[in-house]
Amino acid sequence: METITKTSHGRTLRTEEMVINMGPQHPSTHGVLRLELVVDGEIVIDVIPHIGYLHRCFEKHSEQMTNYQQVIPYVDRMDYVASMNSELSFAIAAEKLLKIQIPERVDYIRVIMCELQRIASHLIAIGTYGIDIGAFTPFLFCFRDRERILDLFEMTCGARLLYNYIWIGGLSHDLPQQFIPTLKEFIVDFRKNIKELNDLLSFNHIFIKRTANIGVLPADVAINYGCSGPMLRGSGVKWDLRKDEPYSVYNKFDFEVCVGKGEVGTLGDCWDRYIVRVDEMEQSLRIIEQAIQTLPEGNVQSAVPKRIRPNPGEAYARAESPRGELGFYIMSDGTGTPYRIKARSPAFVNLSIISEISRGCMIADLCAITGSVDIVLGEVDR
Amino acid sequence: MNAITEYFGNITQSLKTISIGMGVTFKHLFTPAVTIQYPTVKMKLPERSRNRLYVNMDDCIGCDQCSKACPVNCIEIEIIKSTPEDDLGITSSGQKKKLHVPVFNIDIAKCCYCGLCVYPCPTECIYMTNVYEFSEFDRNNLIYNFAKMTPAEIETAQIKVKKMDEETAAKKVAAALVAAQAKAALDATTQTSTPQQPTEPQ
Amino acid sequence: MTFQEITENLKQKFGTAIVEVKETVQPDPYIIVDPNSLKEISKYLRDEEILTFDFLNCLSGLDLKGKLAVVYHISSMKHKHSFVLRVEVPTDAPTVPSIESIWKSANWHEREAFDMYGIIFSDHPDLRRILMPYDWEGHPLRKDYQVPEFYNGMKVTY
Amino acid sequence: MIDWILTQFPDSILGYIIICAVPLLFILPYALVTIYLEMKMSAHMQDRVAYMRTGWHGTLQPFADILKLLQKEDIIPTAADKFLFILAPYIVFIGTYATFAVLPFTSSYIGSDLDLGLFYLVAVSSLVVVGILMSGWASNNKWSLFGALRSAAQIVSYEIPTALVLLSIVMIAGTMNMQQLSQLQSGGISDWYIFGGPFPIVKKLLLLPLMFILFLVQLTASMAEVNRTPFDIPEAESELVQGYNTEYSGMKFAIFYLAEYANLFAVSAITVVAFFGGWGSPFGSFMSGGVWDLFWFVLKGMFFVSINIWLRWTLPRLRVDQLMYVSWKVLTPFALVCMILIGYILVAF
Repeated sequence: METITKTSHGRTLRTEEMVINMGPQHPSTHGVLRLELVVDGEIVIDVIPHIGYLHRCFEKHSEQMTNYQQVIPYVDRMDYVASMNSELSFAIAAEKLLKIQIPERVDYIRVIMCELQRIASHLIAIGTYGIDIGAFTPFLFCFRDRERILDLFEMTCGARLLYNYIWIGGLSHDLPQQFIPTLKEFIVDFRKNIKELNDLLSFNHIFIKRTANIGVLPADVAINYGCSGPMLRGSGVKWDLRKDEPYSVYNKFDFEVCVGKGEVGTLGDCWDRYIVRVDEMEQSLRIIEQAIQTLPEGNVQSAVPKRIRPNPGEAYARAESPRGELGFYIMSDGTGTPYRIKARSPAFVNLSIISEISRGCMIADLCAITGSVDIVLGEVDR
Repeated sequence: MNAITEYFGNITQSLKTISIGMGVTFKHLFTPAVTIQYPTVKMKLPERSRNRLYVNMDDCIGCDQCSKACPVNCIEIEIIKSTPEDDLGITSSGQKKKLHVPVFNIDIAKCCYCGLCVYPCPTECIYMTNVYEFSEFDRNNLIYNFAKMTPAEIETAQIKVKKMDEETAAKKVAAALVAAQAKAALDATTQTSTPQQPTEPQ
Repeated sequence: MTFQEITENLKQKFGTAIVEVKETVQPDPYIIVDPNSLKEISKYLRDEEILTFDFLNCLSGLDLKGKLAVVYHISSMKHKHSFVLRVEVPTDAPTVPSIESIWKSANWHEREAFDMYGIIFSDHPDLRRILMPYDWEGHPLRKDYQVPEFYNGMKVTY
Repeated sequence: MIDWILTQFPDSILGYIIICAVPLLFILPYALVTIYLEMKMSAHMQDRVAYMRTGWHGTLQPFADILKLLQKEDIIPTAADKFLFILAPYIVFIGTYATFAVLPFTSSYIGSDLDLGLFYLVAVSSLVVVGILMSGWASNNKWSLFGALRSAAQIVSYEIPTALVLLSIVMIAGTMNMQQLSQLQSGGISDWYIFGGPFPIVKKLLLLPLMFILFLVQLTASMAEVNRTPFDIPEAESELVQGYNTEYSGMKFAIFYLAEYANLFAVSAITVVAFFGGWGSPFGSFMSGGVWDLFWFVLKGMFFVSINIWLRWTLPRLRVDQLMYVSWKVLTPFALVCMILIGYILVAF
């Protein structure tokens, strides 16, 4: 596109839009996302996302497995900052297909783990968002706290990132003895740290000015584009699968669904999406506190099937991952090998809105918008 | 008027929040660090930590369960049948071993540390240790060979099996051929690379 | 609304466009609809007050050996019910109308189904490959797919 | 001191060359110390420990860094404009280095005792823009070009509040000579311009709030001039991936780095001379003269360098248009109003 502009002294000046590649190697695309930008100076006119640089053939791999259980390590690697939630979604889908009832203790431990994982994932989202905006220190504060959550996970299942902990019908290990005391300590410390984080970043005026009124996503557009999780709640839609379609034992806990209120700018801007994540961490702590108080006794492996061979059929199950609705569509043909597994990854769907909400913003705003969508490329590309 | 209050509000807000932020960072200037000086200081690993795989070959009965459970196919096992007069010993759990295991390779570069191979093992001879520092310059060095049989032993075992097969029935000729092929394959691998013999960690 | 109620509603409205009702499939029953009237049905599902399926959860391609299928998982935030649609097309002429204009989230999902199964979504605004490289040959999730030996002169090892 | 050097080498250019090299004696060790200081401060703010292995608490790490940069391959992109690409870092450094000519390190040493000292400072520090634009253009990289253009816009607009602040100081002091400016404030802490300057008490109290505002304006503008967070948009590692110095490596990058740190001290020194009494001791004649002067000057300078570092690791980054907003709609009007009020106070009292 070329436009001819007449300058004040009558000469014609030809201006041309510039096409510039942001990524696949760029610090604020959070991985290997490539955004093809059409820019007019600092103003972004169009954004064309190109994904697939981290495609690891999750669905193809799943069809080659001899056992449903073997899919779980692959599911871990989809959303590598929130593996527990991915495992839970897959386990729920497989259990729905197999029609197995799981012991209550398993459900409680799953909830504790997933909420811890949600905090860990939101910490990464918040920390890296700080970096996108240019504040480096909150990032390391967030990672400091996340390390303690990972320590808890390592204590429980032996791995820090890719757990293979939630199995179909059960868990790989019961909680170790020191788990609950360590967790209680963490909760006390973490409450203070959230306040500190708010002082340092959330309510910093520069941060607010950088994120308020940027990347405004109206609620109806968000729903039509299939956005979920903090993206949707940031736009003021009170929709959380944990509350609205309770899976596992979430209906037994008392917590609030955090929504954006447009406190510092328009409803549905980057700051709203950000603050929803900060508030959700507090709600997760509440759920964990209730869960450890009422944790029932039981055997965590009693319902694990010896051979996983579902009847022919298909199931779609969804759960609320830190990024939104993570669903698995599993189709079985009666053998031990899944016939088809499709992952509905929230980051993939949320990312598709990026060109819609970032037209007309500046390059620096684009970093803010990409950060507020909170994508994990492992999940986008699978 | 509104614009003016907003203008001065912005300025005071900025100065206020900046000083709050500076207070937070200043406080942290004097809080002790949370990082440790790896590798001189190491974190204590929890009991359940999953790191490098180890196989206790004395207990392995060559059942191939771990290899089947592996989602990334990083375990390679070959077996040779034993003759009735062979005494292969018993495992620590008292089970009688019936198969020679001439090849037990784990490609630790492919391993995804999921631990799925550990659970099905009937004799609990494959397990994850707490060794996590084993980087190598050559990827081939990451293929660990756990089998203890020497080439001579393998050959005698194969000859014995062959003999037994010839003696017993003609239908077992096919099985002997498989073993011969296995030997050829093994020769080929030993020529190209000499996988190291890992030791059990302390 | 339950699956039966929604199916009845659709049957009354569209009649023969509902090819088959797979009520016995467990745990998620679905209906197979005629590709030609998919768009109308989707529009009706979204706009009808008592249905209000405002959210397209998932759109998946399927290879049923001989025919290809597209599965639509839709749900309603208002009424909190969900439903499964499916269209089936022959493998040699896999054309399905795009529902991108009804649920925008279908855009990338349809691109993915095109990429993986080669299902052509007619009047899709931007039907390109999405996960595989733009110059990749073949559609990897088809059951008869052969992994190529070389890609742009590079050996494909795994 | 200058005269002494010149008498050692009569009628020779060598004397002048030696004089030119004197600030280097300060800049090089200063840069090493500041790199170390920045790393340690940032690390402790983030609950880390930073360098611990090279030497005691990693004190030798800056040397190792320099050694590494010296050894690194000097890459010049094929499509780059070679001549400009090589020239740019030196121009940036010259622009910064030239400011050191008029910094009064002690009461007896100043590189060039110009009567137009402050004017020269403002003029010569703009030379940096030329170098940065050059590097951005010559790199033949779109992101670098963005960085260069942002930088040019930023430095040019922040010159104005700086100039207005310095103009107010000149109005109060009646001189542009840096040495005389320091001399005027040498009577201890109460004579510093930040506390109203060496005036009768009424005038002092009237000037005090204005001087405080001017000081804040100067501090903000100086941060912007050295391209540091929250004003580091030309480098903006998360947006432009280091902006104009993306394509530089090895020694050329080191020179950019050195220039940045040298500039940091230069702008801090300007603040010190303008508001905090230059080399003057806070206790009047006590602990002053000779080496004490140098001590106080460097100490005050390093204090402002530390404040810069502290802010950098606390704050997020502004956006381009907000940066311009801060300069044109906040700093400039405030400086202008203060200047007018100061003029009125000076005339009326």
